[in-house]
Amino acid sequence: MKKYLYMFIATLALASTALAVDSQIWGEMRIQNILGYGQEESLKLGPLFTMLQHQYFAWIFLGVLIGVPGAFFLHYKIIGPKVFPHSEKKYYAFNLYNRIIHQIAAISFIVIVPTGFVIVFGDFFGGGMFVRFCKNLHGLFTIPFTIVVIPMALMWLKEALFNLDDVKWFMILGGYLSKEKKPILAGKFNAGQKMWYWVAILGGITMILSGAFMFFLDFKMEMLHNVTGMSQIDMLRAAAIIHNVMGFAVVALFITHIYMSMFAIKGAVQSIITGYVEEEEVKILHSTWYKKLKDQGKF
Amino acid sequence: MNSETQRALSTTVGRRSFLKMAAIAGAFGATSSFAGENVTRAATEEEVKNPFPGSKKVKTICTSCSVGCGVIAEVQNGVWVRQEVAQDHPISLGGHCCKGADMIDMVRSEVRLKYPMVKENGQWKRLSWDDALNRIANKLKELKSKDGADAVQFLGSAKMSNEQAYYFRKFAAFFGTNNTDHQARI
Amino acid sequence: MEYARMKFYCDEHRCIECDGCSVACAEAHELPVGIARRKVITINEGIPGKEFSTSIACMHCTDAPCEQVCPVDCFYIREDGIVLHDKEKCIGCGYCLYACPFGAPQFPREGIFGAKGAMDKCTMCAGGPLETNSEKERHLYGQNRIAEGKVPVCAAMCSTKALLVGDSESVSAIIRARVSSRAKGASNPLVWDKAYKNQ
Amino acid sequence: MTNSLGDIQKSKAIIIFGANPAVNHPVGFQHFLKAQELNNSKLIVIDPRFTKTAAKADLYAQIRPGTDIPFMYGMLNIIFKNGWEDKEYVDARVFGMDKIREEAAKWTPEVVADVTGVPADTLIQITTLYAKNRPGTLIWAMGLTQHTIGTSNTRMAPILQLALGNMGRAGGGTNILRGHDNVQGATDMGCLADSLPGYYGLAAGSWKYFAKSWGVDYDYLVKQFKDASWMEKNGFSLARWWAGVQNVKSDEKIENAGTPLKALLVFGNGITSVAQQAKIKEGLDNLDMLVLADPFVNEAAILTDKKDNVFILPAATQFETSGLVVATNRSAQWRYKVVEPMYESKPDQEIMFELAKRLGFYDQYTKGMLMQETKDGKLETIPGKTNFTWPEDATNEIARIIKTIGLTGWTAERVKKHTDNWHMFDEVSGAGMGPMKGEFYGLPWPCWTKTHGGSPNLYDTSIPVSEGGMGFRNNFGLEKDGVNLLAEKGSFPKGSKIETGYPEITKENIEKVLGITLSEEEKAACGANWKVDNSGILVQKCMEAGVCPYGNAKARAIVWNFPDHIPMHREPLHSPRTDLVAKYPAYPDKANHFRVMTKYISVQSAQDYAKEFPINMVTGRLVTMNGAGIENRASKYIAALTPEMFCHIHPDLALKHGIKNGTMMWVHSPEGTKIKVKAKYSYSVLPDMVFMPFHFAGYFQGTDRTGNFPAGTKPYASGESVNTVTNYGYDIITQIPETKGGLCRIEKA
Repeated sequence: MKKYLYMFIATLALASTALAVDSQIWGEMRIQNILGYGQEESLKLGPLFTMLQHQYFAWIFLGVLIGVPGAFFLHYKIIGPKVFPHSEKKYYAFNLYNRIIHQIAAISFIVIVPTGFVIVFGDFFGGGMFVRFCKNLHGLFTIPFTIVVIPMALMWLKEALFNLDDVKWFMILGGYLSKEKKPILAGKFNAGQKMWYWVAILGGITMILSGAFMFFLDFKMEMLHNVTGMSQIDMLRAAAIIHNVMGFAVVALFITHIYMSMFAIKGAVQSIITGYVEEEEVKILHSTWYKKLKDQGKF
Repeated sequence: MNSETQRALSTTVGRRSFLKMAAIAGAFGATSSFAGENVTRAATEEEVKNPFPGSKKVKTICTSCSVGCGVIAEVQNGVWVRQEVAQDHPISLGGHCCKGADMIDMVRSEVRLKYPMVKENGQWKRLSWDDALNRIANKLKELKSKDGADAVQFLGSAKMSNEQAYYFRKFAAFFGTNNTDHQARI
Repeated sequence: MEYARMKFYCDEHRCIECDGCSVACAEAHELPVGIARRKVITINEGIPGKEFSTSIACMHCTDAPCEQVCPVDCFYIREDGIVLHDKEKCIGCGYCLYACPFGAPQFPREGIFGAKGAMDKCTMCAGGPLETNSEKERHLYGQNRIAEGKVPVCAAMCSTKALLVGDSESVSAIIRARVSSRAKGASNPLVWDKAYKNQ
Repeated sequence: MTNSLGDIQKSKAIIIFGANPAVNHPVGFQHFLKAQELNNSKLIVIDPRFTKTAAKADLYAQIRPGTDIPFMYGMLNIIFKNGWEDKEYVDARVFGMDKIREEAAKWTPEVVADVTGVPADTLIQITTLYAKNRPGTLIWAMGLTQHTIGTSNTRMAPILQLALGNMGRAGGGTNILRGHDNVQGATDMGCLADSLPGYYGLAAGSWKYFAKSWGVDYDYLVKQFKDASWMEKNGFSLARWWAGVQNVKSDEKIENAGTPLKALLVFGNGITSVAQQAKIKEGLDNLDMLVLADPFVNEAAILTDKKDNVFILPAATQFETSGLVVATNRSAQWRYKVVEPMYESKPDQEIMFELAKRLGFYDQYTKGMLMQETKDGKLETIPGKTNFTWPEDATNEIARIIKTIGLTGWTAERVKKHTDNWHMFDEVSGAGMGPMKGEFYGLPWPCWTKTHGGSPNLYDTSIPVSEGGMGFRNNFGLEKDGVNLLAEKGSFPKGSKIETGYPEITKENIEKVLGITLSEEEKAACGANWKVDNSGILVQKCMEAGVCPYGNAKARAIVWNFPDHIPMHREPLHSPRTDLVAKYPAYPDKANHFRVMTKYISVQSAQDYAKEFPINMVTGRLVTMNGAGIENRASKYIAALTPEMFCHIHPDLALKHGIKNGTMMWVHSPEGTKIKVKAKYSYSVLPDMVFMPFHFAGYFQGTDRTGNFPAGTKPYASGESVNTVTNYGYDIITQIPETKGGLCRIEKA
């Protein structure tokens, strides 16, 4: 973690020392960039980005923003939430460390995602001060997430590895499409949560990196340039495309995550606040884990 | 080659296209609304007006090199506010290299020497002009009487005007030495 | 009313990298040091037959990609083709730079951790959306020489008249005349196809 | 410059030796480019470095520094062999070309290739192209002059032009690109150690003429000097004044009126950009008093360790005063004052006047501005005039006195009129239009009378004297060794009454030469010769007869009063070709050369420099700066373009020494000095050469001295001065330093 922090600080330092006019974008590579723009042999990232950003990104985001909650709204209305009785028996599943890490990430996301939407629909908000402020928040709140993303990845890695249960889970979509309360095969995390874990961790890191590229714009990345063979401006274009595309997935699953914890399973959110999970909830939704805990005599 | 082409070649963005452009800009000024799509915007209603009211234009010559490019300085209330284009100067035709284009910045530079100074005991000290000139003149007088005028060396400048250069040479002559020179030697 | 299209063109046969244009620009608009709306670039320096220099800034493209990608729609295109933007709207996201074929948009560093400020680029000396020749317009966008009926300062001060600006017809005529007299055969002006689709 | 920048557009071929107008005169270079476009003119560049100018050239030769004479003899060899010379022209207008022919015969393309490093084929190609495209103009700058043989170089180039008949033609001539904005004018004004204004020299007669013109007694001036003999001796030059300072360690004998130098007054002169910085520093350190007047802090003030009596005076920039400036083509422009002097700064003349008042010679010093010529050839104080107007009265004083180069027509009023109406002149010919018809822009000298329109092209006989025509000057007698020095029959400025050569016009010979009779009044009024004739009658009569006052003579290819009668190749003092030194040795050491013994052969033969210092070092200008660079380094936008000192080095050479692009390197000179600079890879230099710009100062031999700047005056960019490591060596006539041919050793820092 320390190492990562150092890297982050080093990146910051590097970025602030790099003079804009010296960078490849405005300097030596400029002519090549111009001549290569849209050429058959090039990656055509410039026109690609222009086309995507001009015609698709905002619409897709709008689709995600309306579509995903809309689907859940229907789900809520038709199937309804799962309600588990509050029993005496609780299991202490998330220790303080887990919870702090999670909460930091949660707060970051709660700021990053809406501000991201403000940027995407900047024209709707009329640009200027407000959008610029959101853009800065968007960047600022990446910092806490950046700090916790690795610890978070490590602390839940074991539980987040996929196994056979997940195949079955996916076949019935976690049982969320039925009102029945019958035990569903799943470990501490079900396949849906695992999916979110991987999107949040890998996707999150991708978002951090591509975001940092765009934020710092002109830092010198000789090594990356040597590996990818891409010019700096093309790396930036790629970063912008990745940031947006990955954004669809992260946003969609983020909304799902919120829906699940807040609405679909009543009271589920309590577990990450207090650290205790309800026996009934575990029994039904994480039956494999329940069996294991039972064997260990935890309940 | 006919004379028409000759002229087109020799003047590049010549007076004709210059005027044409002025005409275009004028047309904008006169048109109040620009029915455009959402990307265009109605131009602000305004006339071709001077952004520096009451300014005057001074013709002068660049001090960077011997080409002798024309400089037009726009001066408002005694402040050089803008460097204009000496489009019709017969040598430079409005052209400037980076030095010439930056003459105004040289004059207005913040790191100019602002008042006379003397180094005493290794420290810089501010002086009045009177003090500075008196001290220099006294030393010169002393040297001239004790060691002769040839104990002093004068180095003038190729950046001086003719009159200054001439009077610099004359100064050395009246002081009594030929120890005077300037950059033509390098 | 038929409007002319304003275009830039840098004749690389004449450009000698004197940096007159970029300094004239910086000086005229009193740009912060480190922002170069116009920049001169030499490639293959020192290699006989291959060295050439050219001056680059915003080319004021016909279908300006920057305008297409801006998330806050801060760009607008004048009837004469000059592409301008509203700095008070701009959020400094950098998208215009990714879309630009010419690397024209630049971002001053300001705020925490060097966050990018509002984008800055060549205005073809036409100012911005604020009141023409107002103090604020000059502060944000620099001089509005077009409103005064003057040529953009970079081209006007180009030492060898390599950099041309004006309505497309006049510029084309000059280039054609130069190219034909150089007896090197007509060639498409460098980068014009990108900026103007040869219109 | 014999012609003008615009005139270059008329050239069919342009050959450039040791000049880089694309960088040093960018705006002037547009005329070169237009010549290529309009006139299909061929641009040929000969330079040790592939410069920006070379990038636009049709032909380019990468020459070894200091071997221009062999190259030009090589060209002449080919020209003579093929009979391409302009025989008629040479016979009528040139003296001594046969001696040149003899020498040229020795320089076959193969010999030239060996000495210059330019392949024989390239030489032949260049010569053919240049000889076949006439008129051709020959351009040079510091690349030719800054050598021990600089004077020979600058004689060789006109000889080449004379052989081809290119001198005195529109589109031809030798066009020397001057450096600073008024270096031509300041030189004309005699701001020199070896002449009074107007190239009158230092002879007693000249002093007497000036004493009279200034309105003082000759004896008064003599009294200011140690004695009359010291009036006629060259002073210390800018290049070597430091040798004369007290306590400076040197084995070179000084002859300075029995005293060492104790005080130095510098007005606007970047002495941190002169060769031998280490010695200059020693000189500065040992002065009793150092006075530096400059708009910015002259970096001599921070270079020196002197602790007391260093005065820095804020001089106004040239935009805060007004006056006449002379462009490279000898034309005058009026530099109007833009703003009042900023801060407490004062224009140079005010500082001089204030000092003159305190030294007690103000009245005598400024009296010239109150005087005028009378019709009867006398001088008088203008009745009722007690105050002068600066600078107009000074301009008119100059116009009144300087006749040698024909400044008579340069009155303040006329020059201002030209600048005010600059739009009324043609770009190419400089000819006036409309109200300015009949005059050339800036009245390029010689501008013989108050109505003469100036002479755009020197030595052009195809136009009348009244329109700027003239032959070559008669300055060295009528004959030499039985050969006529005057132009031959048939060679004369168009419309001349005399259709042959004639001597310069004197009171004595005017009646005979022009075939006229002067009235008694005229005779009484006019001076001894046209140069000192206050009445102007001699020049007037010449104009009427279409005759040039300075005569109509032959150009000299042989200069019998110089050490080398014809230009001879001599290796640089620090030559990389030790094997050639014996064959082309330097001059013998010269005693009392501008008051100091100056070494040549003793330095050259002291050791085999090339062994330890194998790398050629050339210096030059950057487009962003001029001179010592302080005024540009103090401008923020310019400083941002070239923020630090660097060294152009070929990657092959750099990597041999383990120097990476952008890392620091040391450059050592044979004198034991060194500088630390940033390596910048460049293919513009050969792998046996480095190039460094000379505009930086503020660092000295690796130490940062910018802490010495008074608060708030430090420029935005500082760096090592390359002149800390440029080698010893001075021209035999002018004492210009040999900075364009030297050696160095490099290492990784």
